[in-house]
Amino acid sequence: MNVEVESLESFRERASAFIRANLRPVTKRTVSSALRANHRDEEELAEVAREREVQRMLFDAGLAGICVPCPYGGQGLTPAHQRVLNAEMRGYEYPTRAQVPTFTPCLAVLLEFGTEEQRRRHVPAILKGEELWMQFLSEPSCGSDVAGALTSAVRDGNEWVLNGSKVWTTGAWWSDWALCLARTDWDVSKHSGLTVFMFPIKSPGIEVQRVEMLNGSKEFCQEYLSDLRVPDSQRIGEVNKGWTVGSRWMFHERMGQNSSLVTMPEGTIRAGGAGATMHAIARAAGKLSDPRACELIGEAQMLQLVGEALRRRVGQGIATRTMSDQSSAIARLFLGLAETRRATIAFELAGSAGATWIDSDGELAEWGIDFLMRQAMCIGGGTTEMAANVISERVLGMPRELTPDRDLPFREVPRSRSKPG
Amino acid sequence: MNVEVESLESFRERASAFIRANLRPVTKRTVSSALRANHRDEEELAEVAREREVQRMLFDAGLAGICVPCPYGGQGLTPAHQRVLNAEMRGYEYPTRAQVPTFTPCLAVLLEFGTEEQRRRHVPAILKGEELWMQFLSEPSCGSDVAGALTSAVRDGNEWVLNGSKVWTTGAWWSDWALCLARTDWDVSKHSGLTVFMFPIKSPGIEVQRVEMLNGSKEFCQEYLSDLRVPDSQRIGEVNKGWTVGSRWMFHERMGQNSSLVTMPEGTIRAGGAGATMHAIARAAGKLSDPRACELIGEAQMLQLVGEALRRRVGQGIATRTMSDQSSAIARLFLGLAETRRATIAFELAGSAGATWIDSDGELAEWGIDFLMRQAMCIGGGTTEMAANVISERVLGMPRELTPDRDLPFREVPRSRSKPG
Amino acid sequence: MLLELSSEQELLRETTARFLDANAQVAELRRLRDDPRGFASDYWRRGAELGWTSLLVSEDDGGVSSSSSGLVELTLVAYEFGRHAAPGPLVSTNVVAGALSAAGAHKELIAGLLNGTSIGTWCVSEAPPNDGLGNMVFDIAVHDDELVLNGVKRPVESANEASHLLVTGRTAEGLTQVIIPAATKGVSLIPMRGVDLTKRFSVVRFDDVRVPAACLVGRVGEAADDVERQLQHALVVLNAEALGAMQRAFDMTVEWAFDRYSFGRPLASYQALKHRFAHMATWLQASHAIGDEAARAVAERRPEAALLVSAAKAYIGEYGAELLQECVQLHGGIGVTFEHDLHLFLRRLTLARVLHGTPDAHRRRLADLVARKEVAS
Amino acid sequence: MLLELSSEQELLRETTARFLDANAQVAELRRLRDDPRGFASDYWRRGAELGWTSLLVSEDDGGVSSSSSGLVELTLVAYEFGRHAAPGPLVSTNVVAGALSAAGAHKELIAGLLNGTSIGTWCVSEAPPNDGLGNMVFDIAVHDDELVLNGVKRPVESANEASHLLVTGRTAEGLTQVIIPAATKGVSLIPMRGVDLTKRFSVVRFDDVRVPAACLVGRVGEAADDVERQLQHALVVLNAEALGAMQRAFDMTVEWAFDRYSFGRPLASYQALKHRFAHMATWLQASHAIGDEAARAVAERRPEAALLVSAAKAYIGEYGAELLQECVQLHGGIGVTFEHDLHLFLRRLTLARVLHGTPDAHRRRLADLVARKEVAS
Repeated sequence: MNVEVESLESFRERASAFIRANLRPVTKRTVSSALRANHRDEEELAEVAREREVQRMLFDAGLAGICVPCPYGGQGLTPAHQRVLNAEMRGYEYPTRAQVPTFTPCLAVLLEFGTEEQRRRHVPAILKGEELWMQFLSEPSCGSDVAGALTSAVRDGNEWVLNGSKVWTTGAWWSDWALCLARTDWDVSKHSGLTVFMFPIKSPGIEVQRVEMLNGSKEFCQEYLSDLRVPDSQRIGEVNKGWTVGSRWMFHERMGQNSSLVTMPEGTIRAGGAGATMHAIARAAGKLSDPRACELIGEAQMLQLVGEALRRRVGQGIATRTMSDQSSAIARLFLGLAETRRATIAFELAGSAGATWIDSDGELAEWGIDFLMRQAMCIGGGTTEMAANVISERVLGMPRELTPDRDLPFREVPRSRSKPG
Repeated sequence: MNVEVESLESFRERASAFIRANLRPVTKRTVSSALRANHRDEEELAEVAREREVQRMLFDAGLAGICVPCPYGGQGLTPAHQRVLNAEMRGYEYPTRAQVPTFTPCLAVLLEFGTEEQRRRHVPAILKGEELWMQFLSEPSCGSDVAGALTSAVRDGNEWVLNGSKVWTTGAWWSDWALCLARTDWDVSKHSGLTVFMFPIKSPGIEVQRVEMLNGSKEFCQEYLSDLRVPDSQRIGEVNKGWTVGSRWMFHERMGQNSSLVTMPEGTIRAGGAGATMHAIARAAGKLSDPRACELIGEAQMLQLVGEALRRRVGQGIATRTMSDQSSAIARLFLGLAETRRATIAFELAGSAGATWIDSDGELAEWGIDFLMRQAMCIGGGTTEMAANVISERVLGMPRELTPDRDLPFREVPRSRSKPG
Repeated sequence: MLLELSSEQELLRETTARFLDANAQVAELRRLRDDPRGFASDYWRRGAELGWTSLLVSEDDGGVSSSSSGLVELTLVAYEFGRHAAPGPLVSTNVVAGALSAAGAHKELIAGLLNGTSIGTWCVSEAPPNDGLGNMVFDIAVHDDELVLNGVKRPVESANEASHLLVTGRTAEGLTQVIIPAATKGVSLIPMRGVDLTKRFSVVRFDDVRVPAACLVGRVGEAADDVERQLQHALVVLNAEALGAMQRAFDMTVEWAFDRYSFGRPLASYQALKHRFAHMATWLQASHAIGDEAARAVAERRPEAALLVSAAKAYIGEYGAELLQECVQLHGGIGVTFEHDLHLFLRRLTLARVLHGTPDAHRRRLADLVARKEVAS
Repeated sequence: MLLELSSEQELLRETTARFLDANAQVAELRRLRDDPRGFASDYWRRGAELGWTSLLVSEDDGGVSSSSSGLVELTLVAYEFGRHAAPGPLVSTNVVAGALSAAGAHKELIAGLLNGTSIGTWCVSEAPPNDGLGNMVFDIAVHDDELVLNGVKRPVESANEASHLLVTGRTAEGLTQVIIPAATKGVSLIPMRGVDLTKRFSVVRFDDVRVPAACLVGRVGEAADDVERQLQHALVVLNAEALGAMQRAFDMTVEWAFDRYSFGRPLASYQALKHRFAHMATWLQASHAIGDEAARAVAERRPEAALLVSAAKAYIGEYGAELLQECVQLHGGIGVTFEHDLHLFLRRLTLARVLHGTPDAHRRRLADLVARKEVAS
């Protein structure tokens, strides 16, 4: 079909008018620090509620799901329109939690593999902010090797019975639906016995437990599925073809903020304002005249600017097909290392206040906690090691690592020193 | 046999008396820089001559080959005596070039695998400074994989005929004898077809070519062996058992300055005086009051002190069997990285003079050349990558890397993309 | 840690290790997380009976330090503290005990420190920007037979538990030290938050604190050498504690790499990880090496002691913390949870990196020491 | 380099690439090693005919830079210079041509620069300790209708070949610039040694060099903005040249990793090396990204241009040189020989790292720029 696409200009005016009339400007704040504990549950829930509200407002204003086809409640526009929206939203509130993992990978997977009925039911609900999704992907037993999932799904008439445990779901305790990778056949090779399901998180048979991080934060959860019954109509993709879905799922996850499904106001990625933050710490430490401190401030500022430029380049490169889809791993690797470096710089600038502080230290306080959590930036959302594998093997085309589990029936795969198959 | 061993004290007095009476104190000089070109051949030859002379003096004074058994002209003393000698020689000239590779690995290999006759002929000659040895080990084709040698030795009656090429021999152009690893059987697996030979370097059939490094230095050589005839009496170890010799050979090479066969005046390892050198550069650059420069000076000094301490600890640990023999790879890895870092620090302190300079810049000049040659410190004498393999696999006992060539007949081993076996 | 221990040394290490196995279990450490004191006085008293606080005190004062070996033995206790992330003001109490014993006064207080009934701590560090080494501004004024203290010290270890404070400050004449009861009028504490689960620190304010000359440790304006000595003691003990934590975390992570399988292979079989373990092993051995050499040099009061101990602090502070972070990374998500033990040691390293001078500060101190040598020569 | 080139841009890049393939072959570069000039004037003239020196010059002055795109196109030429480690004073001549054209004077000289018969170079940097950004001490005195220059500039690119010198210095009023014939009385050169095979630099002394006011470029004491603009131009071109060298070395090394077998496997199959390639690929893409953004920002005179161009120089200077060293390491011994080509690009990076401000200097400049913004806001 060949309908007239809204011009970028009229779109910009429309978006800009709505935003300025309806959204709240974000108050200048320091770098969003690594999972600090000082965030109370009530605050969290209030923010979630407001974000659902904002998502609904965007939907009603025709600004939700820019690149989602119209039949599913989206706008059927182009990545260029999404970029315009991101530019116009600079400095305004937006539904952070709705973006990842709801819009990508979950919504992306639904669009790609969901049945017409599944799409029509869930996509609009997501665009209206009624459904926040989580990915039930990682398991305690298999870290980066998500295809090694042990969660089992056994068919029972028109239903499936799921048992197992999933972990590292951010905020499953306030989310609605889950996309879940489960094993439906143990006698075939690892990748050939998987199937994908979706179900409401608040179902009998799902127990959600908060995971306490070393800094006291409890934003991650672990879920225990015991005899969870899921109707076959909530299966996504074919039985035992779950890895066809899964590999695209992981691709959409890696795309993260580079996905054209994601709304991401310019200048609001984590690294935002690094230089200014470091400057504030150094000032509080009375070190602005110390060349060593200046060097560190400059390095943080450099990493921020380079990181933003790289993210844009990779996004553009993938969009224009001048770069492989897998190149998003390059941005991920850079960001992980830049963020850990920034946490270290802040810790160093804080001097002796890095390890012990009092609240009245203001800008000097708390950086030791971020330092303790530093590696979270290189672990969460796919480790930097996995990113390095993807870059060397899929971007540079170097030989794949040996995977002895590839062709074994899954039940015979070595799983640990104590269970070497 | 149970003879009375000389006490450390009397040994110390004897050594000290000789040294002060006969050896020249070394004039304070800056860090031995990475293979600088500014060393003329005549100077080199003069130094070699003097070192042979000093070695002879040590021999006559009963101070050569402290840990070498008496029958071969050594002193039959202990590593403790060697340490005393190293301490007493602090600040005095010593035969640098005679140590590595002549004393270790070459002399060590002779003692371990040579026939009685071979030992009696060569060991005394080495101790007298009459024979400087080189290792013909690396080949252009096989980098770190020395057991992949392509140099062939074919039996012809009582002789062997060698053809091939060896490289990375420091100063083969002024050396006397070579220890050479060659392939004597191509139809068995890589490690099963090797044999070790020794022969004079100035033989018909050996052409020695100087290799020019990117900085103009020509201290390394490449040798071309064409129909070189070597009597079977100069074979070391059994035919096709060359890797038994070779693996110990490489171990002795890794021991390097930690070997008790090596005389190494304290405070004269490469890193000697790093802090002072960096201080001098910073002074010449007018940066002594710049905290950033001070930090770099301090880092260089730290790396020197830590490196010396580590070398002593590893030496002691191996000597007392509290550490695995393979632990010398730890010292090697540290030294390589510390040296490249030091070259970088010097380059940074030199500021704009790092890239372009005039002779009158004095302490500021030339550091850019060292920076260009920086990686030589992580390549020469076994790469840091090989050291990391040894540490992880032989010290920590982690699984070995896959070596597809291990069990193939050598002629079928893949050697390059163009010759994948 | 030392490559070879004498049987006495091994006994001391072993006793401490067994005591901590029993009394500093991870469950206990987690429990102490919310305890304002961070350790039980009974725990400390019993530890003191094992000799924890006696190793820098001369025999005349009831200690065991006849020879120069006391400090080296103390590193064995500290090493076990690190391996267990154990609670207790080991550094400060020993520094104070050693300082008092060296000054040859305050014997009754020393006795209390020795049997663990008293705790002494050292008020030396100051707030940024005076947190660099030796930029102390704390004021001590001499009024005929009285000393008047004014200023703020932070962080001060276990100040809330301490019966006495060893305070370092400046008089017109130079560095001066006094030992005073924590309860002295004009002394006030603000408890600090921090990265460690059990170590407690405070900001200590001194407002016109007046004490008799009898409180002096050493002579007015002549404390520079003593302060340097105390700093060296503190650094040696801190480094040994860090080493214990590094070794423990490294061992845990090597085990994990053998146990944990990914894609049908143990993590330990992935070369990219193997090489990172090789680098970690190198950092660890290098830290052991410089830590032990520095300890020996300080114990024997060798001229290069200052250089070596700063090199050790700079190296261990930098690479020790990096090693711990690598251990976290190699553990993946579980490594940043409160449930896993790894962070107990990461916390200890993070603290050790900062106390008594950051790596940066010690690199600069090394440069100063080099400069002095160059000027001298 | 830009992800997508317009057909004109691709034509420009392609023409330069083909010219350099033919006229800057590695054998030629090795030959020039001992040539005091470093390039043949004929080579430069023919390059100029391709437009190498016209991209910062306005159309009125005979250049092609009608729009803001001139600088971006110049980065394509510079990129090819880097990929070939090509000889020639591309940075300085373009900076001078751009500065003169902007000042709207000295048209005949501009014409010479455009057709390659004249070479102009920029005398701006000074010897340590004044080699940081903006610590210039060079003195320009105003005597009624004359200007008197005193001081030393180094390193000055191709000063031995230059017909004219653009000199930046200080008068009482502030930064001031003059363009003078290299042959002016009182100007003397000392040739410098350096890391690059073909780039030549000199120390340029100015002893009481007296020139007429007509030599002024811009107004006395008001050159600060022009100097900043020239610095930004120099940095953009330098970065693009570095990028070309990085890309070339990286491609060579990837090829090597596939070709070279060790223990029966290609180097490219070793995970420890694969991960290092992954990091190198990341540094390379990040360098392309920030280099291009900085070029565009400078071309369009955007307010963040100064920040971006210093971030680019700091990043490319640091990681570009590290990338080259990694390439050397992965090549092993052959990588440090004169026979192998790798060092041609390592030299170019080593030079680019230092010229117009080390990474350190640009990190500090970034901190200053941040500070100014913070004070302003």
